[in-house]
Amino acid sequence: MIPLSHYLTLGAILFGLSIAGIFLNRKNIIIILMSIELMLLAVNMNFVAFSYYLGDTAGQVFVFFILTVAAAEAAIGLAILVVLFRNRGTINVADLDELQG
Amino acid sequence: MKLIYILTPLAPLVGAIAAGFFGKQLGRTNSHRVTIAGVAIAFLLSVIALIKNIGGDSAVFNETIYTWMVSGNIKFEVGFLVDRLTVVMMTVVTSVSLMVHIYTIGYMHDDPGYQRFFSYISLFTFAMLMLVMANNFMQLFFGWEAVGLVSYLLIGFWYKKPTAIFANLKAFLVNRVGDFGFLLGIAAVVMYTGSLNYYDAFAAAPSLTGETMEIIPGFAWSVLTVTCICLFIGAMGKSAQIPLHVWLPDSMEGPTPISALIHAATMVTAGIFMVARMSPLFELSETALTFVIVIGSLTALLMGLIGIVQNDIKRVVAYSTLSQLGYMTVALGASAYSAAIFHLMTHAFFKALLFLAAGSVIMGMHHEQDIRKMGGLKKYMPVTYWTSLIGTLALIGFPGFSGYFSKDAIIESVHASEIAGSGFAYICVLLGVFITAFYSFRMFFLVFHGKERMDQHTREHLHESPSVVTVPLVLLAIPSVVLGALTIGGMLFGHYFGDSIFVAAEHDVLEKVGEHYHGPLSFVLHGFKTPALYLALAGTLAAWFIYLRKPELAEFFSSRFGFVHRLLENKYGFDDFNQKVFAGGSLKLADKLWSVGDVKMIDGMMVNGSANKIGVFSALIRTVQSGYLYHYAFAMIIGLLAMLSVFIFTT
Amino acid sequence: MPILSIIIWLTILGGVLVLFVGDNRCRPVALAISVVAFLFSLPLYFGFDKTTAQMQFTENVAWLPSFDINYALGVDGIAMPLILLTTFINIIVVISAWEVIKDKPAMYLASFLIMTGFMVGVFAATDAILFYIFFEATLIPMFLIIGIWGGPRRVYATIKFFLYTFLGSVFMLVALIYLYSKAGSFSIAAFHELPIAANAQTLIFLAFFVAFAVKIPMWPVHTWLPDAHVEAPTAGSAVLAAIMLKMGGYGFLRFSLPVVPDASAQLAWLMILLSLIAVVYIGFVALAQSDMKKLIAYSSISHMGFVTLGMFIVFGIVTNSTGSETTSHAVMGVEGAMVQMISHGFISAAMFLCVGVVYDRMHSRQIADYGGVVNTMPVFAAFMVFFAMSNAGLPGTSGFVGEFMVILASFKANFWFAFLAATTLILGAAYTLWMVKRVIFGEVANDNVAALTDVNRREKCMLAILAAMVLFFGLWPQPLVDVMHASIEHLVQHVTVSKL
Amino acid sequence: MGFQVVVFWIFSLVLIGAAVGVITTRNPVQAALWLVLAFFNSAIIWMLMEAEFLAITLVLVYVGAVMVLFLFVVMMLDVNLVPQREGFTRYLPLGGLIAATIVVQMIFLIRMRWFSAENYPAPVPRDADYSNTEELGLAIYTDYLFQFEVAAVILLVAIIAAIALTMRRRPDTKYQTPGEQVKVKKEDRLRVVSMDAEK
Amino acid sequence: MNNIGLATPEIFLLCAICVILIGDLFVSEDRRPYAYALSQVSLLITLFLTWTIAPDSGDVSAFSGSFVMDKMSVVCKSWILIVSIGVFLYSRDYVNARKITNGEYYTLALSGVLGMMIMVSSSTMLTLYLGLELLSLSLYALVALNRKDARSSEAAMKYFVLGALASGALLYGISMVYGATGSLHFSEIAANLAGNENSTAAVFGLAFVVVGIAFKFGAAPFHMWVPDVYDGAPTSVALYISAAPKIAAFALAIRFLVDGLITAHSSWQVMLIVLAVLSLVLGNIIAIAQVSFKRLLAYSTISHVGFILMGILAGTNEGYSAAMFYAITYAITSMGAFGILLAMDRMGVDINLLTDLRGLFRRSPVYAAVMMVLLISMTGVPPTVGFYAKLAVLKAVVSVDLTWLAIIAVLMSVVGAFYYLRVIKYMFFDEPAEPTPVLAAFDVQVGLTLNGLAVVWFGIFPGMIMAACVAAFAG
Repeated sequence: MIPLSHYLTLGAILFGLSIAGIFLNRKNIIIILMSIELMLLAVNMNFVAFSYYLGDTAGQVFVFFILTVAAAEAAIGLAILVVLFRNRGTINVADLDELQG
Repeated sequence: MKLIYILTPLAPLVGAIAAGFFGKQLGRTNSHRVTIAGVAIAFLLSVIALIKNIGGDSAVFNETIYTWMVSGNIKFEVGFLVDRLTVVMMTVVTSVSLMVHIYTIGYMHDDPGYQRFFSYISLFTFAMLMLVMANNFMQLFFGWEAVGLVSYLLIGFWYKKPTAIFANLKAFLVNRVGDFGFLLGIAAVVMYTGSLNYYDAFAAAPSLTGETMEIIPGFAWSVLTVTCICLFIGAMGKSAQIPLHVWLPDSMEGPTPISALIHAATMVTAGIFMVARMSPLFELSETALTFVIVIGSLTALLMGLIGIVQNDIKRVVAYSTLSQLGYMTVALGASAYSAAIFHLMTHAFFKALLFLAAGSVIMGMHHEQDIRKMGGLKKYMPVTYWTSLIGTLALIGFPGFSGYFSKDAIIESVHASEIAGSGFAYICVLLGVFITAFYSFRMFFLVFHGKERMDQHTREHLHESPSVVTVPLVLLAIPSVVLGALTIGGMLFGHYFGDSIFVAAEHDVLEKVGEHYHGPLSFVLHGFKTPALYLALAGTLAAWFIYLRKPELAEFFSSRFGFVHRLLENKYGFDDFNQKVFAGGSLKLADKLWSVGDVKMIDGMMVNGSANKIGVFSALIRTVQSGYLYHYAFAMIIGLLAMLSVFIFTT
Repeated sequence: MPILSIIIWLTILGGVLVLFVGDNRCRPVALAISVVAFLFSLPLYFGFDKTTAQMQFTENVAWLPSFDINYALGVDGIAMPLILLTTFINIIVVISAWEVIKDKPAMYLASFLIMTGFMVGVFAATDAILFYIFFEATLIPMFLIIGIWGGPRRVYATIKFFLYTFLGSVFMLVALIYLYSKAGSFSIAAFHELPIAANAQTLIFLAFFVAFAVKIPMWPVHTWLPDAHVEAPTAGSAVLAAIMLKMGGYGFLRFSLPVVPDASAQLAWLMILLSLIAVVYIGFVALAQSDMKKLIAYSSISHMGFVTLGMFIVFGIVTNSTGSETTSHAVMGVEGAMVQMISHGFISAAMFLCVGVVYDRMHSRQIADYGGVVNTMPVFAAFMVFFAMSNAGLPGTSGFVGEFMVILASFKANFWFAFLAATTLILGAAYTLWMVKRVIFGEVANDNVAALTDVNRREKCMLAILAAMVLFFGLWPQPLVDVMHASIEHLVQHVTVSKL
Repeated sequence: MGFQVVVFWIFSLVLIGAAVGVITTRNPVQAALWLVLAFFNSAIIWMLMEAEFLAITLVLVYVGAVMVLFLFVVMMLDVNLVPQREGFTRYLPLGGLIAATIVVQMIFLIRMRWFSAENYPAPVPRDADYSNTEELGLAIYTDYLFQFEVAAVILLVAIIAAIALTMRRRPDTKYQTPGEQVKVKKEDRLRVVSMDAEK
Repeated sequence: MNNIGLATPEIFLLCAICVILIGDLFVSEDRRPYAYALSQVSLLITLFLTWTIAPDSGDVSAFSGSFVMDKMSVVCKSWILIVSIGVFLYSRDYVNARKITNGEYYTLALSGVLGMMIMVSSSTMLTLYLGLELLSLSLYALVALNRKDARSSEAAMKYFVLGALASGALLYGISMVYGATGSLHFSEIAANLAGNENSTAAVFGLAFVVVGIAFKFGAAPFHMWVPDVYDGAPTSVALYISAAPKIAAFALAIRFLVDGLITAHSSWQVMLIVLAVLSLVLGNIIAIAQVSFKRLLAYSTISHVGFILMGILAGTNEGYSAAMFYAITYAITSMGAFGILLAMDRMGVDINLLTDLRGLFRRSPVYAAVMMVLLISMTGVPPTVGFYAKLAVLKAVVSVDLTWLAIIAVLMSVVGAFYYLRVIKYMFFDEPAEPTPVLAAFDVQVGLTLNGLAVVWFGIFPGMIMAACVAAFAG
């Protein structure tokens, strides 16, 4: 049988990869958005695992809502991306430096 | 009696206020009337007090007028102590002052500051009376400073004259140096005796003889010595003793010779009076007495020497004043307080006489003060000439003149004194006699005899001064001649001062001198057996020979002994030294402290420095906010890492 | 009748009223308010019970129960004279601004009135937070007064002023809160009775020290003062010197000494050292000034050195004394400090107003631009010389009294304290009279001086009132010392008892 | 049981690989596809934990909708797909170290006794007729009704926001409004001006 | 399912949002003051409803315990609504001038308010998360709403990415807390942890939760979005973000840390100390170098967050109420400061640089005076409310023997005083570039004046707010 900690470790690794993706990526915002999705996946993994091992539906319900929110978030994020691209003609992360100091 | 004593100082004060604040409304004549009336009242009251005192009713008046302040256990009061010492001083002060007032009418006749001047001199009289009549240290200090203030105002009376306003600042500051010591002395008295009142403090003083204090760690100093020396520093300032004498010659910048007179005849004697008043303290410390006698003898000798090379008529008189003050101080140091007061009194009159005479000469010469441009004035100004001669003879101690008695008493006292330093002092005062005679007659001859060196215009207008000038001269000449003979018996040897001056038995030199005293005449005769008289005559002859017979000799000496001459002309370099080291040094130090300490260190480095540092730091860490998303995210991740680490470490 | 509240709120609300009255009619209104406020403060003196050290005219209203803060007012012999001084100077200030301030006079006068209310509050508060509130609140009007009506470098000066004093006072705030956490009350009286451990005392002392040392100001945290004084308008300088500095001295008396007596005793050497540096060092620095206001500002610092000296020699005196004089001389030191504060209030205000008088005419504060003013302004010159003399501590003027007492008392603590303190006799005279010499005396220096007109009635009246006060307290300080005696004696006895 | 372990290991390794792919690939389209792969894998892992409904939702919602949206945007924006990654390698050591430290700390904490099998024993497998969907549905519409409504509002906000941000009415676009055209009168279009004759 | 009535204010607000949204379709393009009016009316009604249904005593919950109405939530909601009314008032003309699509603007803004209300009333982690997301998503959209402005969209992008990262971290924390305690309800979490000695290791989710909270507050080092967003977002949105969400963030922190994880107090106290000190130092010091007023306010916000955190980390009821007081009064103050910036706005030209404030005193003394009062309040000088806020926090911190922290805080507020004074300097001591007075609508003038007066009034009588704050945490 697979112990809980395996799932949690898997979640932790995914989480770590996603944050690495966010701050190591210097070029493309879309990939950053994807990293965020990956992070939520890691969290979901945790919730599902806990839900399973605790025998409690609450965790799964939480995942359900996270999925909903994630979809909404993706929509808004991409909308902002589109607006940004229209204004700037680029989605290069390194070009977003007009606001600083 | 109380009313009399209150009125005495108040009368001149009222005059001063009237002339000072309402001078414009009163007009010139009324102003001088008011002030003279005030001083005249004071004079009359003083005389009444004097007569009462001499006339057997020697009950000491010692009462508080009002309580100035009470703080802690210490009462600060304003009150009068009138004893025999006081009445003498009161009389001297008011009489000289009255003369000055009268004389001023003539001397300042055309001055626009006429009322102001009367106000000042009346105020001075008030302050001086407060000083001498005080029964406590605080009031003494008040009068002390108040006369300083008036002297400041008087020296700078002609405020447009750069030298005058330089001199008055100098006078005030040098006096302040003295006051500095004086105040510390007062503080010592108050703190160790617990009272500001003379009698209480004197009563407590003997118990302090054994007490010591450590000013420099490891060295125990007698409290009384410290106290007395501190007090004497005050006297040095006011009575112009070396090295605090430097203000006095400069103070001649005031309207001559009125303010000079005040400085010479009355105010400067405050220090002498004060030490005499403090005799119960000084008597307890031989060290302090030695200090006093050494300072006094140095002043007496060195200042007289400078008088030889001065060419300004006022300055010669001024240096003679310094020298005479030295004599008085020597007397104090020798515990001959009565002799000091006695000399103070006689000196007040004959020096006033000399100053007024000098003033008369100056007026006649159209405000020319250089004696090299005078000569042969005898025939133009006979009254002035004869009164001057009397004054000069009194000054050099010609037998029979008042100065003779007082000076000789001092010399004898010093001779009899066994205090450390008295031997040195004796030599100094003897030499001083010769020098005094020399410079006094040098001036006298140069002014009144010999060739007429003034220009044509001046000569044509030369005439005797008006009677407001000459009358005081004559009036002053009388006591200059007779006062000494009349009062020596009572004052010196008749225990006139009684309890107001305390002399320890082992110091009582006047007692010793008095053993040989058998009346003024024998005192005069006795003078022929002492070197002093011959030295005085020698000085006179030398002056006559050098300045009248062979004027070229003067040239010869001054070129032959150029070094000495220069030294004397530079007044031993005191002025230069002060100017360079104290004035210049202070300014330089001030400038450094300000520009380096305040501006650079505190403001530059600490205040603005830290502000700038923060600003620089701010601009620097501002760049952390680079605008790059990944940097922001990175910061957050670091934060997350920190939070995790905190968690791990705290659990 | 809640006299203290009436004074405080009369001036504050009066200030607001002046703001609404408008620029044209603000002057008489402001004068009326300040006079009424002064009249209201007179009962404090005449109804004062001199025999007790207790707080009098007390008021106590629960203000913020959730903070344990009370609106508690009261005066003792230490606070009362300062309140009178404040309301008195306020009148002078209003007079001084009469025709001089042309830009937004209503706001100017309102600032002063409001500030007066705050300053009275500082001296009247018996609740620590209330004290702090008033203490800090005074910064704002002064900040604006310097910043809006000040000279060319006003911005630097006013920000420096604000930050300096703010920096000091925040430490005090922490100390007050700490004391509250131990005493469970913000009442100052409770702080006085609170036993505190040695280390905590030291820290609290330092916190108070920073606050009050900046305010008073002591070397080396004094550099805001010359700048602020120089740039402030005349009345601003006057109030700053006359009253605001006193808040520091008052703070030492009200907080540092009684709340942490052991730390005060332990660190008295530091305070004395800094005080003497203030007297000597600052005396020299004043000598180097070429700007009249700066010179007077430095002289203020130097004179304030006597205030702190007088307060902190208490411990030295007590160790050196025996028997009945144990507290007596210490009391004299503290009373000297108090007298010095009051007297300096008159003299420094007068000095600044004098400079203001010529500044209004010449628009220069440089000593070098003047010379021979006496020729064209004889009455003014008389005042100036008089105030200069009192600044130099001439007996007969109030400037002498405090210094005299402090020097006397400090002799008991240590000869050298008295020695160094007494140098002010020389230095004070040197810088003041040297300035007088260069400004007042001499030939008319230039055409500008030649064109000067003498003081007008308003200025004459203002200076004469101050001169009368200076002279009065110089000739008879007893009424002043009388009222503070009981309180100070109580204070000295309190601080000589260890709290450990 | 052995089978489950094998499945877990295989799919979780692929999942990690896919995740690495997402963050390292140069091409956003490829990244999206890697992400799709990651989602599929995790769906299967969730199946292991009897979360069937969520597994299906993940695929439907994410792969079916969100990822398509991503790809759509990528295509629409037509961004220059020549990404240079010099920055990546330059900051990789430090960044990687930090990320690794966090992961190590997390795993350290996860591996502590608290999350061990004693505290979290493996649950008994459910019956075959257990409906994960039904249970979730019951929960969502009873206990989590409030949250469900809030989630709806969130979606509403997302819709409004997306439209408000991206919908463009180009000012230069010309529309015909037949109603206006019909209403037009001669006076609106034609103005008759009377002029003086030319001289 | 019972007690649905408890959520009446939220339900009403949601209905109002829908009405505004739909009404938008039927109103002509040019001017739509109705959206503004409706929003204000609905906020007022919501406020009224909040007060009417507020329980007299004790906590009342609804929706299976996922929604709670306690004293704290009533106070927080009231102030969120009051502040929002002011925010809407101040931003009206700005929004109109820029033709930022009106209906959507108000819909999104109201959604954000709804999100905040849900946050403060939530008693489970799930509700809290959803409320937070509702707020955040509205804010992301609002920041980007000025579509033609590149700076806005850049700010929105940064805000979005970092916000998503933060909520990811928060979610991870939630999952761990859930796993460790087996419940999403704060009360159960607390009960579960209290009876479980060695469960501390299990709540390492705490670290992640703190990250989420810190981000929402804008505490350093999770503050990096704050200046860029304040700077880039339309001023009206910056105003919005700076005011009410601080109260919501406070509620977020209290719900998680106090209601849920109080047993881990010793851990999160240290974390918050780190955050508070960093926020105080960085916020105040970097603010000095700013030339943009909005950025300056952003950094000042960061420093004030440090103070709010100090109150929370004290871990006592006194501290919580102090922090609450701070958050509320800061919201009022900050609102006014931005309000004046908005009032100075002239037909679409943003007022942003400090130099734009030059000579405001000569132009419009009242605004300058109000602004000065607000800045003085931020500095913490009496008699303004900012002083009491600081006093309360410092008191709380000192009473738990963290005096050194108080000293750092006051030192930093001295640094802070410098840049506030600089603003006052520009307004009062400098001459204006253009002498024209500031023209704002009458109601805005009244609002701003009241705002300034409130800061003084509550400075003299802070008891009114303070009593409510104390009561919220009493017993």
